[in-house]
Amino acid sequence: MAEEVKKKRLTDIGPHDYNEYLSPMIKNNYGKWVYHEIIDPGTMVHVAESGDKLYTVRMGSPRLVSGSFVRDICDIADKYCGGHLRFTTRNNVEFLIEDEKNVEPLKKDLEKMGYNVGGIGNIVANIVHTQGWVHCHTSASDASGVVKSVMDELYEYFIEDKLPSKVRIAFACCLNMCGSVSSSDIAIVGTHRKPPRIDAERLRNLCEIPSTIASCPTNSIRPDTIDGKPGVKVNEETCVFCGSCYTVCPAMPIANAENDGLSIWVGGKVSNARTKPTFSKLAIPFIANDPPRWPGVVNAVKTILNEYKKGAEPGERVGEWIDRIGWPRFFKLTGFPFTKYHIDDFRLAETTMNYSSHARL
Amino acid sequence: MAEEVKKKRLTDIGPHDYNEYLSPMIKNNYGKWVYHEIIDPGTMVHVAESGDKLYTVRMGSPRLVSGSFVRDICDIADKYCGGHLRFTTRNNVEFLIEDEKNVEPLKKDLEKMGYNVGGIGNIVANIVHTQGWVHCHTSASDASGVVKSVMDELYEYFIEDKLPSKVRIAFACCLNMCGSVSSSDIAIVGTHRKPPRIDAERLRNLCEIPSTIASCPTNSIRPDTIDGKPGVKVNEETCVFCGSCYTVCPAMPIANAENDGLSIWVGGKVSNARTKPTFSKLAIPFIANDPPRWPGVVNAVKTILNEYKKGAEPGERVGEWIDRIGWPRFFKLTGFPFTKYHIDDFRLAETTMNYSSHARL
Amino acid sequence: MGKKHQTPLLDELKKGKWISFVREMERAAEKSERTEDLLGQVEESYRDKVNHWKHGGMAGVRGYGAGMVGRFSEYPDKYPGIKECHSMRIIPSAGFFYNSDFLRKLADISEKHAGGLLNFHGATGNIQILGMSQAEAEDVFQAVAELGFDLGGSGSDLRTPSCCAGQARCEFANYDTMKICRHLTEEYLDELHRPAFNYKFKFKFSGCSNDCVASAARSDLAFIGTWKDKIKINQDEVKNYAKKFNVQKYVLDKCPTKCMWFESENLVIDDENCVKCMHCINELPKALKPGDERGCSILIGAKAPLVTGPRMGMMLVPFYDVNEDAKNDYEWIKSLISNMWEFWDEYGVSRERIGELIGRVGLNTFLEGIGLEPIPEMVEHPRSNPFIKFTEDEEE
Amino acid sequence: MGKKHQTPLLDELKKGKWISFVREMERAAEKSERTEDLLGQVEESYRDKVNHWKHGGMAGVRGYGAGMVGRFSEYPDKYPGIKECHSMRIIPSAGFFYNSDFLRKLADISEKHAGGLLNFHGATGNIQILGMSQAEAEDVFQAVAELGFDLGGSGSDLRTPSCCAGQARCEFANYDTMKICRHLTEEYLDELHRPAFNYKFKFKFSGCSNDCVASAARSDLAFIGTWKDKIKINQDEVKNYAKKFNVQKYVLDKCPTKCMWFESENLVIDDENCVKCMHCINELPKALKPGDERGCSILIGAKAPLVTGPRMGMMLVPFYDVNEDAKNDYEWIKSLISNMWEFWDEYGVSRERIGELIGRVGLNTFLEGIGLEPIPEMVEHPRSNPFIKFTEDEEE
Ligand code: SRM
Ligand code: SRM
Ligand code: SRM
Ligand code: SRM
Ligand code: SF4
Ligand code: SF4
Ligand code: SF4
Ligand code: SF4
Ligand code: SF4
Ligand code: SF4
Ligand code: SF4
Ligand code: SF4
Repeated sequence: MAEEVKKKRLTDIGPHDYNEYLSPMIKNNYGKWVYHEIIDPGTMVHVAESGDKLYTVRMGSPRLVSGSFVRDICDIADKYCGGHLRFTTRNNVEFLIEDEKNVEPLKKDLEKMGYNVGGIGNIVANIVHTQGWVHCHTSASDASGVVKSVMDELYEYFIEDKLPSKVRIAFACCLNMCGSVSSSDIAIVGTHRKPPRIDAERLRNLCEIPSTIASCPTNSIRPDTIDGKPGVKVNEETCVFCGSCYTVCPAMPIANAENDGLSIWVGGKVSNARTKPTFSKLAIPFIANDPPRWPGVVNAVKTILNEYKKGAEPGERVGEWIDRIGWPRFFKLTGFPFTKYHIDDFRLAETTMNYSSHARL
Repeated sequence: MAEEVKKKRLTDIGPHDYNEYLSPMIKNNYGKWVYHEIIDPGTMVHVAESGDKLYTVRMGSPRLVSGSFVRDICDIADKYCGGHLRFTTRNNVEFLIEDEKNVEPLKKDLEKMGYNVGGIGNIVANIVHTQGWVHCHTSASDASGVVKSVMDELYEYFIEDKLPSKVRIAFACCLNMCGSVSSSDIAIVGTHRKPPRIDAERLRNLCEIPSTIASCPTNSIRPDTIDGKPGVKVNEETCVFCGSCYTVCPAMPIANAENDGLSIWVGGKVSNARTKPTFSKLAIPFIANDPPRWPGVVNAVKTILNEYKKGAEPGERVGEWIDRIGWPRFFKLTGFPFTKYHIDDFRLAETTMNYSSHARL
Repeated sequence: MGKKHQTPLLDELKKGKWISFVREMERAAEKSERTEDLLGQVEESYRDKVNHWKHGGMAGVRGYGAGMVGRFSEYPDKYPGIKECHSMRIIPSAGFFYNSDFLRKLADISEKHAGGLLNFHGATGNIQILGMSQAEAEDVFQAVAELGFDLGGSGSDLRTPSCCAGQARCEFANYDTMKICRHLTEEYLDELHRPAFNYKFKFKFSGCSNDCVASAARSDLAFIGTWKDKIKINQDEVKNYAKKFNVQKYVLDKCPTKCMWFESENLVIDDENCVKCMHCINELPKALKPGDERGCSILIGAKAPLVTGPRMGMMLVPFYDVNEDAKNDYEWIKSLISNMWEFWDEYGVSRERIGELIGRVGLNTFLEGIGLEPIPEMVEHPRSNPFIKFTEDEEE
Repeated sequence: MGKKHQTPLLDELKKGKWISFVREMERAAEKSERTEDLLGQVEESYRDKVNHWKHGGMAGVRGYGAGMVGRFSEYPDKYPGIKECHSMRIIPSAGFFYNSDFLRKLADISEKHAGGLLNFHGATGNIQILGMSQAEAEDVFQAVAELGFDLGGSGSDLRTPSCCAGQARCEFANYDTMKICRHLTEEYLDELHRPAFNYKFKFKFSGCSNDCVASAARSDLAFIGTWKDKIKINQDEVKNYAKKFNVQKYVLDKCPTKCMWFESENLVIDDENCVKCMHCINELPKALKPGDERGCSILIGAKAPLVTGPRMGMMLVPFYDVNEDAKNDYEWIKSLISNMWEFWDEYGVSRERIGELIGRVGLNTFLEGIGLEPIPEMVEHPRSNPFIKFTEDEEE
């Protein structure tokens, strides 16, 4: 068989063995760490039963990086860490240092090269985000540019520990919400405001009508006959501009330069520490796209962060702070208007009402 | 007109003026009470700005009372209260006494007559209940008899203050739940377990088919043709035996001597004190009717009360106690089995799951 | 009358310390054959474990569409006295305050024309007289009316409103529950007597958030007293309580918003964060009092489980200046109620309570319909799903 | 390459202190015309406020149904370099541990065959190489494979599992997250490479309930470390902390079940009531440690909002003895997973995540389907509506 000559073609080799990348100290103390200490927002140390100490220096990353970036961090890792490094679940780079005296020189080198050291402790963590205009066809906004603009503004909070607790901000460029966006302290989400347009001809060729209909959360898509041929129509009265149909059917584009933008959500968390994981709630339904520096979003996030910093008690996540002061006060403090859009009207809406006489008056 | 001769017939005279029934002391201090003190589980005093003191003695009532009962309490009211008395929202009788020295004699008289004095403070309150076999066509169980059996068992808790907080028990003989049954510390609810039977002929005469269909919470009723005439059929796979159809359509009886009984619910409350009002949750899905003394229900309620008394902190309502110790422990302590019936499967079921890693292990 | 039926099972329910309804039935049966028959039928239910009433049936008073519940025995031959066994609902005196004169006369009427059995009160709050035939209805009604009492609600009408004792006997009352209860009953007498709604509609009035009439759980419109300004603190009394029990643990730690603390020996309350839950006031009644700017919250939509599941009242109006409105004959609330009823009439379907309607059409639609603005107090929290229905009118 | 496109808007994003993705793109563009074209198109998006990609399109590696995302420019003539601009997903090293040797080689590959742009990492956890044409796919793949790396998931398959650093660098880890992550990736390689599910399925592994890989929010199956026995207390260290900050206020008062208190100077924990939330351990890492009987909880069904709203993982297995099961090659969990997938395959519809399926058919049906018993830990609270579906098999 013709296939046989290609036998050497590699395929299905599976996940790489991570053991290859663990430094000797990590291997020796695997599962035997006893405590850690945060030394400064860029540095922490983990101490093992054996007494071994592993220092970690964390460095910010835009996640979308060049080969040159990769070589930069490799150089640092070689110089100070025997080549060992890792990435965090929020896309930061972590240098794993076995020799304490390498810590400060490493940090100096990074700073010299223009990299950001920080992100440990009660900081604004690196913003997890998505592709945006750089790579995704369904994006209602750019991702990296918004993130960069917000992080520039919040930079001090990445490199210094001066917040009541960690603040996780996440960005998604459409309602598909790639990432743990819907349960972040602050979430920024790309948002459309117009129904999809229907390209009847492409629809016939590219889309499966039943799955297109099923994709709609509000049952707004119905079968239709267009020029005597099968198609779909959208009930604009009930469409919530989610773009789900576009994900399934390329012939229903929804992007709209004048009407797309971003919404802001607050108070979610994933950890089980103290309170159960919870979703972020709507703070601002819509801010128009305003590239290149997205001042609207930047100010909104800054406003929330300032009030949080002023009002929260030590250890309170954003959502815990709002729970304590109440949503009416959150809206009063931030100055964000409370509108009909804030009142849930989706599937489980009725479970979100205030079933009590409890009210701050 | 013929109507004119009947002019004197009284009609639409409206609610009676309550002022007629207020004692002089109440009139004088209306809206000017400053505090109250509970003297014992049968007696409290309200003190007014003026210094006036109004003593209240509370007496248990079965609610379903005879004319003779009414005359008994009137005699007492005349003897000690200038004829003034009231009923509470939980059907107790309250004697309103202006002269402190009448308090003890009044209580003695009541006790001599075999009436129960108590129900104030951290007690088991009078059980609010419904008609049962005495008067209602839809009842799955009797009301008064169950209540009497439970109150006999819990009698000490009506006359003595020895619980962590008030315990409100409520009874309803079917899922219509006349009363604030679905949000009681302990609720006892009449429950069917078989689908309705359809009497095709009566159905045609007595029932409106669309409203019968609409009455079903699980969409289990469909139009049907019976002997060529319009009727309905019930999908027994999805029917949840709620009896709603029977309420609307007499031709769909659901009572079933072998399969009817009672379910027990716990942890609801109505007051806004501390926590928001909340519904009672399922403790025991089914206990067969066992007249005349309903030992199954009596024991179940007693078991809950005992564990509550043992485990709750002062001031904790039943639901607050369970929230603190967790449902798994509630089931362990009471010995009630946790079954598939306890897992919600109705409309908003998905909001009742444990969306966290929080668990007592 | 003498005992006609053997009731060995019911006799078991005469034992024990709690007052026995069987004894009450027997006392009534002594004077009423129909109640003797009722005992017989209930005994039979006790034996068969099933009720023996026919489903429903008509009963009523001329000119009224409500106020009586028809009830017919399944075995009219065996229990002729309860062939018809209707009950009549009578609007109570607000707060359930009475005098012995009225009650005695009512007892007489119940024995003369019905089974001599009464409910003080029905779960909605009516006085109920049980065991009446249609033929007697008019007589009973006229007799009751002569005492100055009218029929209560039943069917798809405004049900008899009810209230807690309020200012008559409670220091916690933030407004006059009895006054508004009576006033609105009077105002909507026609809606109460002549069912013309999609389904039943209930008002209940509690003077504070302890909600002693359980309005939040069982009335379409619940009026729950509250206040706007600061809780009044008597620091000396606070200190007295602190000597008697652990105020920190049992009061402060249980405040839902943790808005109270001690500064040295003095209690401090961040009233802006107080949700008026009443807990601290309940526990320290001599030390704490609601403020002076009093009124009530209005919650909407509570009801029993059928058909879509039980509902608790949800916040509609956080602060209604009921004391002020009382001066204008409650004009503001009446106009709000009529807006609601119009909306319910227009958009509700048969047997749909207003809470279910709001659940179905969404709170925003309802608010627009009745002319209230959305405010954050109405929700536990803003939406967490991203499916926002942007509308043209809102765009710049 | 030299600058082909003017990018005044993007240039604004080179300002400021946070590391700039535009600088990264430019650094890549210096070596790659296609990335230069990408810069041009993104600049155009910045001008037009809309993205300029065509919808989807095919891209892939022979024998694989997953691992590449096809992407085509809307303006192939204007930006020929990104006529095709696919990305390739590569299974990361568990815990994202690497060495410089591998990373350098990968950087080389990305520059040689693609746009020289990478994601460390994609939101699911893959390494992504951006900007590749279909023609180059096989070469890139072979080059990557030679480094010992394989393609990751995409489409309706098992997505690339991911995990927190766990025992490699964290004292809180209750089990070996990296080991099971790698093991199950290996085990289900076929499910990962050849999409045959109704929709995507994700595993994530966190060593404790801090959940540093956010598994509870974004994986169909979340494995979250926990323990069964008592928290280990070092009372001396507790006292040290107590000197440094208000342990009562910031630790004890925030325990969700208030199951900790001081007895004289000693910390007491009612472990039976501890829900393993990690808060106290987080705050007092030198004083407190999880117990010895360690394992993990399994939560099911988390996902993003579309179509029925966002879902958080819900408790399915409160304690899975993962450490024990590791000795048997994770047999227990594999049989549970295959039961789930069978159920999903049989009852799920296209594009229905498993959480949505459970929401649709009910938890009980799902439990029966996969052979687990209902237990109270699965629910926040038992049902409050009375619509119980009694079944024959349960009656005596
Ligand atoms: C490195 C990383 C794990 C990894 O495998 O990559 C990590 C590492 C640590 N986490 Fe985390 N967490 C990491 C992502 C997360 C996430 C996931 C996320 O943000 O998407 C969460 C859940 C977020 C949420 O709740 O929304 C998370 C919630 C926590 C918590 C709980 C915080 C809380 O109070 O809610 C702790 C405990 C603490 O901070 O006291 C924690 C504690 C820690 C400790 C102290 C654990 C330890 O002893 O090593 C580590 C250093 C903390 C720090 O950065 O200040 N880690 N941690 C991740 C770093 C991300 C980053 O670059 O910023
Ligand atoms: C007389 C009555 C009002 C009436 O107009 O008839 C009444 C009267 C008082 N209630 Fe009540 N409550 C009355 C039914 C209720 C109800 C309704 C019910 O039970 O159906 C509730 C809501 C029940 C619930 O939450 O499920 C109720 C929840 C309260 C509370 C809140 C308790 C809590 O902590 O949740 C208080 C405050 C307290 O007890 O400290 C309270 C406090 C009081 C005070 C102390 C108010 C006062 O200063 O006068 C009164 C005496 C209390 C007592 O009985 O121990 N009252 N109270 C009702 C007596 C019913 C009975 O005969 O047992
Ligand atoms: C008499 C009374 C029970 C009692 O023993 O006190 C009662 C008795 C009946 N109720 Fe009720 N309800 C009574 C208060 C309630 C309450 C409590 C309340 O009003 O505070 C509720 C719960 C609150 C609510 O309205 O949701 C209540 C919820 C129902 C329901 C369910 C309504 C719903 O929307 O879910 C029905 C079914 C119906 O409307 O067809 C119902 C239906 C009935 C019927 C008419 C039976 C039927 O199938 O049509 C019962 C007549 C029994 C009889 O023979 O007298 N009854 N019913 C109460 C009225 C007395 C009075 O007027 O004072
Ligand atoms: C690349 C990545 C974003 C990123 O910048 O990192 C991504 C990109 C896309 N996601 Fe995603 N998702 C990515 C992680 C996620 C995550 C987070 C996670 O896995 O932890 C989620 C939320 C968790 C979840 O699965 O629910 C996520 C939820 C979605 C959804 C909504 C799925 C749902 O059930 O609601 C879609 C829509 C779909 O499946 O058709 C989607 C669809 C897409 C598509 C394929 C666009 C589409 O319309 O089909 C995007 C391709 C963009 C591109 O050009 O590369 N993506 N997507 C992430 C994958 C990289 C990797 O493999 O490492
Ligand atoms: S969030 Fe939406 S637009 Fe952004 S990468 Fe994911 S699917 Fe694409
Ligand atoms: S955008 Fe969303 S709501 Fe509108 S038609 Fe498409 S799928 Fe339905
Ligand atoms: S609860 Fe049911 S059976 Fe009992 S009185 Fe009400 S409607 Fe009748
Ligand atoms: S008993 Fe209830 S669930 Fe069954 S058919 Fe009748 S209305 Fe439907
Ligand atoms: S509701 Fe408030 S005002 Fe009314 S009786 Fe109860 S405690 Fe008093
Ligand atoms: S009324 Fe309730 S919320 Fe307000 S201070 Fe008192 S306990 Fe706190
Ligand atoms: S989830 Fe727990 S074990 Fe894993 S890194 Fe975070 S704190 Fe450590
Ligand atoms: S782990 Fe959480 S629940 Fe357990 S004792 Fe510590 S703080 Fe309390």
